[in-house]
Amino acid sequence: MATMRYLQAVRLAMTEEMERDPNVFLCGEEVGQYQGTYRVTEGLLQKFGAQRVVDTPISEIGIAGLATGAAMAGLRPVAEFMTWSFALEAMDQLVNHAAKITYMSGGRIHCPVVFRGPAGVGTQLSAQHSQSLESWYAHTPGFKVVLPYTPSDARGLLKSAIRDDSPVIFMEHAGLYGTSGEVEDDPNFTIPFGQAAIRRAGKHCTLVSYSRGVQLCMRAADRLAEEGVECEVIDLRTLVPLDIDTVAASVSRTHHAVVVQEEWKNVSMGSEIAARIYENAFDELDAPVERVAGADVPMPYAKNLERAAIPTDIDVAAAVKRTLA
Amino acid sequence: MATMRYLQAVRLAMTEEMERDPNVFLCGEEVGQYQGTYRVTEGLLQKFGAQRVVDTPISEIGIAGLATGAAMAGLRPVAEFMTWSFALEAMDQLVNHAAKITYMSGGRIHCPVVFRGPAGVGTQLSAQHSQSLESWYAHTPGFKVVLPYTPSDARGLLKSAIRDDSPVIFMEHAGLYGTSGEVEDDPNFTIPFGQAAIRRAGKHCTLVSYSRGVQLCMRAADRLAEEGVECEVIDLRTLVPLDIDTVAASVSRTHHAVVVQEEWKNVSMGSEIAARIYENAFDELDAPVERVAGADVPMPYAKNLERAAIPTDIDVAAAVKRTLA
Amino acid sequence: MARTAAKQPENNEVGSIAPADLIKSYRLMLLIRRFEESVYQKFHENKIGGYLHRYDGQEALAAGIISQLHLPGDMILCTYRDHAHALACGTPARAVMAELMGRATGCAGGKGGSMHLIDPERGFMGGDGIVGGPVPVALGVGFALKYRNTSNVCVCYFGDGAMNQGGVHEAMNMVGLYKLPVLFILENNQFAMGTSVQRSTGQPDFVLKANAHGIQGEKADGMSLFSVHDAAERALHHIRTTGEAYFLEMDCYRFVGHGIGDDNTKGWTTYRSEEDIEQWRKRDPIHSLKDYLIERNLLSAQKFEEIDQEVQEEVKDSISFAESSPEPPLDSLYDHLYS
Amino acid sequence: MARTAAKQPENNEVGSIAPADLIKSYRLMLLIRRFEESVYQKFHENKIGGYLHRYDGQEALAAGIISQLHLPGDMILCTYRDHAHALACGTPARAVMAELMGRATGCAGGKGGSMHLIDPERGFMGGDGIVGGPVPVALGVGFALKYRNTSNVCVCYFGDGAMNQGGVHEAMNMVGLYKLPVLFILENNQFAMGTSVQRSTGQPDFVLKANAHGIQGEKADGMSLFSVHDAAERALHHIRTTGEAYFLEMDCYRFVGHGIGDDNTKGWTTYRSEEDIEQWRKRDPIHSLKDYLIERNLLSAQKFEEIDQEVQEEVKDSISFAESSPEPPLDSLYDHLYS
Ligand SMILES: Cc1ncc(C[n+]2csc(CCOP(=O)(O)OP(=O)(O)O)c2C)c(N)n1
Ligand SMILES: Cc1ncc(C[n+]2csc(CCOP(=O)(O)OP(=O)(O)O)c2C)c(N)n1
Ligand SMILES: [Mg+2]
Ligand SMILES: [Mg+2]
Repeated sequence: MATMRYLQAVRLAMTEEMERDPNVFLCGEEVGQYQGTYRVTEGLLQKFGAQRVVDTPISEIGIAGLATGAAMAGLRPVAEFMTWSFALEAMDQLVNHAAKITYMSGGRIHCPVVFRGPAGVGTQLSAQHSQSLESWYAHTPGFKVVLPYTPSDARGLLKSAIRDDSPVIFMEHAGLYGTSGEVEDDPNFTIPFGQAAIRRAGKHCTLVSYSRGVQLCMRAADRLAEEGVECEVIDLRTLVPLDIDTVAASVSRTHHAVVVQEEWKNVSMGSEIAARIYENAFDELDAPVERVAGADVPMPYAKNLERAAIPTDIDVAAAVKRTLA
Repeated sequence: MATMRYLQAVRLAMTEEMERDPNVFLCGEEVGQYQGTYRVTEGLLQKFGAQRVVDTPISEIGIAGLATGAAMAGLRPVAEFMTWSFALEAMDQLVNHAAKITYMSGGRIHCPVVFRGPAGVGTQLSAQHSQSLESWYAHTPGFKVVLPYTPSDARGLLKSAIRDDSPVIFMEHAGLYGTSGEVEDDPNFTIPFGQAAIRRAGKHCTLVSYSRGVQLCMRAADRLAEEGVECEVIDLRTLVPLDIDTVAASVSRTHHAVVVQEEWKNVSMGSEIAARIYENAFDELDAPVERVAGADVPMPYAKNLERAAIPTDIDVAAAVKRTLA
Repeated sequence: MARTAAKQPENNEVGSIAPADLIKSYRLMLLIRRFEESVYQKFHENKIGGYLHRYDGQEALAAGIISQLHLPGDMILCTYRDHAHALACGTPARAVMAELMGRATGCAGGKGGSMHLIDPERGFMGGDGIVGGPVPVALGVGFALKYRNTSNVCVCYFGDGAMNQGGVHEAMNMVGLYKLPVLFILENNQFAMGTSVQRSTGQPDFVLKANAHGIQGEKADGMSLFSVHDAAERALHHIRTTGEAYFLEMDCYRFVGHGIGDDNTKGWTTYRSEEDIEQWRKRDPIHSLKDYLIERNLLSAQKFEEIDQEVQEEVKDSISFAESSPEPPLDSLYDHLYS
Repeated sequence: MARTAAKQPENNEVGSIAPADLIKSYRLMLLIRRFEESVYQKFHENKIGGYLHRYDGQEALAAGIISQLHLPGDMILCTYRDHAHALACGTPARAVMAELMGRATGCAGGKGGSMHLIDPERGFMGGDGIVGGPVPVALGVGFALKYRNTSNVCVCYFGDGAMNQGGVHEAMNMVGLYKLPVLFILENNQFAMGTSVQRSTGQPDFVLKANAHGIQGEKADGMSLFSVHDAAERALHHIRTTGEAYFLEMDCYRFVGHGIGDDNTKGWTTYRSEEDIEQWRKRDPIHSLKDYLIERNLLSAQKFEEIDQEVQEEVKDSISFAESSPEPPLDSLYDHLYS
């Protein structure tokens, strides 16, 4: 096991998969010569050359089309959005093309493409740059939707994504790039989609989250443990496919659930998880599912307002107390 | 009261508001000379001239920008998307510009724009043209989201939308254009946002829906009434703002709820409505909320598969029976 | 940027097409025409649903270009007006008609429909219901062809209206920048639904738009198989030798309405006059080619009759095949959601 | 399409700008420079957050154009590199700095931040964090100006990298088609982050791209206030007399990194050489203007000193104003979600 940062783990996954399969290539804005806006792709141009690490103009529709078309023609593109906010430019190519081509061709065309890049809120990037919209992608049939929390997951899930024959939406969290963790040595280590991880066991309440939301849950669980409240923390890892069984089984033990996400609350992944918990464990629930989420406003710039708009571990702990009350 | 079709009611609302306020204008593909792809804007070019009924190229980003910028500069644009599927091209302008400009300017800019057009599924339009994505818009702070079911609502809500100082997403249902209903005579009749309508009273189960989903509910309620099951049917009319009070009050009486939508099920408006029902009436519920929705697949073309992918009144009735069982 | 002025070849001009190929193209164009003529009827019989867009008048664009490709190595993308392209790629009329009727035997198993015909084994990467949609995808296909060091070409058809889509510009610029083997075919049939080119663009010379992205191009007469063929031949030669893209603006006309929703004379003459339609019909690519074949004695009256019969048979056969084919099984609803 | 070759005016050339206006512009440009120099420090003191993009080197583009506008009737849109434009519109440095520090007294009440400065009462319709984003909005603003029968102009600034956004092409085409009073200012500072123009476009002459949409344009030297002013004067005259749009490609250079994330020499010399930067710095628009004013005896050494002092004071004052301003009240989180 080596210790590395989340960002390095993402890079390692790409490096290993590019070494393994010559059909894998990267494209995106500033991924090559500039070494990546967040330095995620640092060194890859030098290692793999300009044919396989392709700098693009600022043309998100073009990037999405490049990746989708190349995948349809048999390559395995990994397309980076500099941040996921810019993917808004490319929604038609993503939704009406990448996500649908296999289905509408009756399975005659495969589209093994990964769209990846940083998402998440924070650091005062303000309204147009602070959003991740995983709920949109999860709503759209045809995508698999992956949001890793740990470095090991970032690598293992990205490798699975690149090997997957379907389009994968892979959202890293810019606020996790600097976090460290152990990463397996096996270059063939992958993590299958659709298997949630129990990050902490507990009997009083189930916390369900993904991406940086898991961090809030872990911190809240630490806090609450001091008061004798034991939370079970579930990291979904993939939103599509969704491992509702692990969640429901946990809720059947704890009888209480809090769903946590940094994204906007209304009509979101959290709504779906809550609805599914009820559908799968209605009789087991002793109280309504609590939802902790980002405030339903465009992200304000001012530090204090931004802080108020993004949920914290304190909010999570408070929600646990409400549901246990 | 005059009887007219839904499509005519939409046209009437635009006509009346254009007569009332010279700042109101229409733009979109084929809205003028061609008289509207669905004939919704028929006669308006002749009546108001080319300055106020503006044919555009097939440029959805341009259309959205035209409307957003004109609204920021003080006009009141009504921009038509030929169908809402094509708005996928314009997501950045819609979400990162129209929806956010007021908030991120600290209230210094208003953006009184209406984006409208037909949405909904059916008639074998297949994968790329059969979707409505109201869940995406409802998820995005800054929009008001309106989906009328009756001709009177189509007119009254569209007039409210045009008079509203915020951006409004107004989704008509192509499958309702031909339906008829009574429409008020008062040229100033409007329907406020955020007030659900109880389309049918009943005591056994609450059916919650909007747009053509209400039709399924009404038919299911008819069916079930024959068997002695009395359903209350709630038409939300606006998804944002959401009148959860009317829904919760109804559920408190019926103790059972079925949420119905034609859109994809996963991470959708239906998930949110279900989650909110639990949050607002958990102790009143005798059974989990049932969700009836479109199959989570890109819409298949074949008639039989399409039929299987779109929910019917039979599905609704079956869900009612499940929840009452 | 090299620009050749539009060439309006005489029908009598000796083309560079061998007689046998000419006859093949004639047969194909006739098949397309007869096929298209049959589909509205089937729509009105409720056998076909959704949107439906015919290629009548534009047949030379499919026949004159696709006949020169190396299929399936070369790859083709086009719009929703795609029946002709499938037939030109060699997709059996049966599989096309069955798709239009939503049958399991359709080329997309009934899941695609008229706008989403596809036949990758024959190089046909599909129609596309989104205006401008295929162009960014063609960028990717062209990229893959170059990445693999093939000498293949990606041919991308799109309409005059599509030129106003931003994604088309992004993709053309990237194709120009990366020097990819893409042949752009602008099917300039003068209208996007009811909107004429003059009413949709600030500058109607499409070749200049391609040039602005670093792509060479020229105009050609899309109503003449010869003109289409020759322009495409030059363009393909350019692409295969230099590796760089080429753009052809093909002047043409659709003889019928935009689609099934615009299928009566009353509708389509709100935006174009009967005289205009008559004028263009005089340049019917199939009639001109027939005249040419007759004048040169390349085909006997009897052979014409035979081809006519054959083609009609083929269309009829496709219909009975489709009508007697099963619908896709209901339990296949979730199949192919993922690969 | 009229196209004028890039004009590289001598600094000695007699411009069309009255001395008093020259001095105003000099003061403004100096204010912009000093303001920009202060913001990185404030960022590193943790007083400013988010992204932060400076205009050093490009000041002439703000001063030379906005000074000629009729504010607030004319309207301006620009990118995230927008501090200069706000200051040029007359937004007090206090309100700009307070916005950068996220204070209630900021020009967007602290909700916008560096990329979303705005001041509609002064005609400044805002910066925009999305590359290419302001151009479709400018189409709408230009539409409104024409709809209302004003003789006002909408000025839209955007970068060389933005020219690769599809939405920019859609909007320019529509502006060309509808003949709207929009002045496009392409701030060609040679790079989009680390990507040079040569590496991002298939054809680097931006004027041709505007022409392709039916918009006239020309190139000008964006490093010279005179050149900028004169080109803008011609362009504005063209727009106000014909009602039609105009496009100016302004050659210029940013002296610092793309943004706060690219703020050290090491970073920004991976994509451009120190020599290049040095070469361009020799053309510093503020220095050239100063030299001009000195040569012509238009401003005494003492006056220069006074202006210098004033400007430094203004920046310092803006900082203390901002630092002593309150944060927005926490209960304003949901304010302005709707109008
Ligand atoms: C993005 C998008 N916008 C609008 C439409 C609706 N639409 C379908 S075809 C069409 C006209 C296209 O015209 P053109 O590109 O000239 O092709 P043609 O139909 O003439 O072959 C329109 C507006 C669409 N399918 N996609
Ligand atoms: C749609 C979109 N894609 C990517 C980005 C990230 N980004 C911000 S600025 C920038 C470079 C823009 O370059 P240019 O247009 O030349 O303007 P300059 O920064 O040089 O003034 C990029 C890629 C963005 N903000 N929006
Ligand atoms: Mg056309
Ligand atoms: Mg630049």
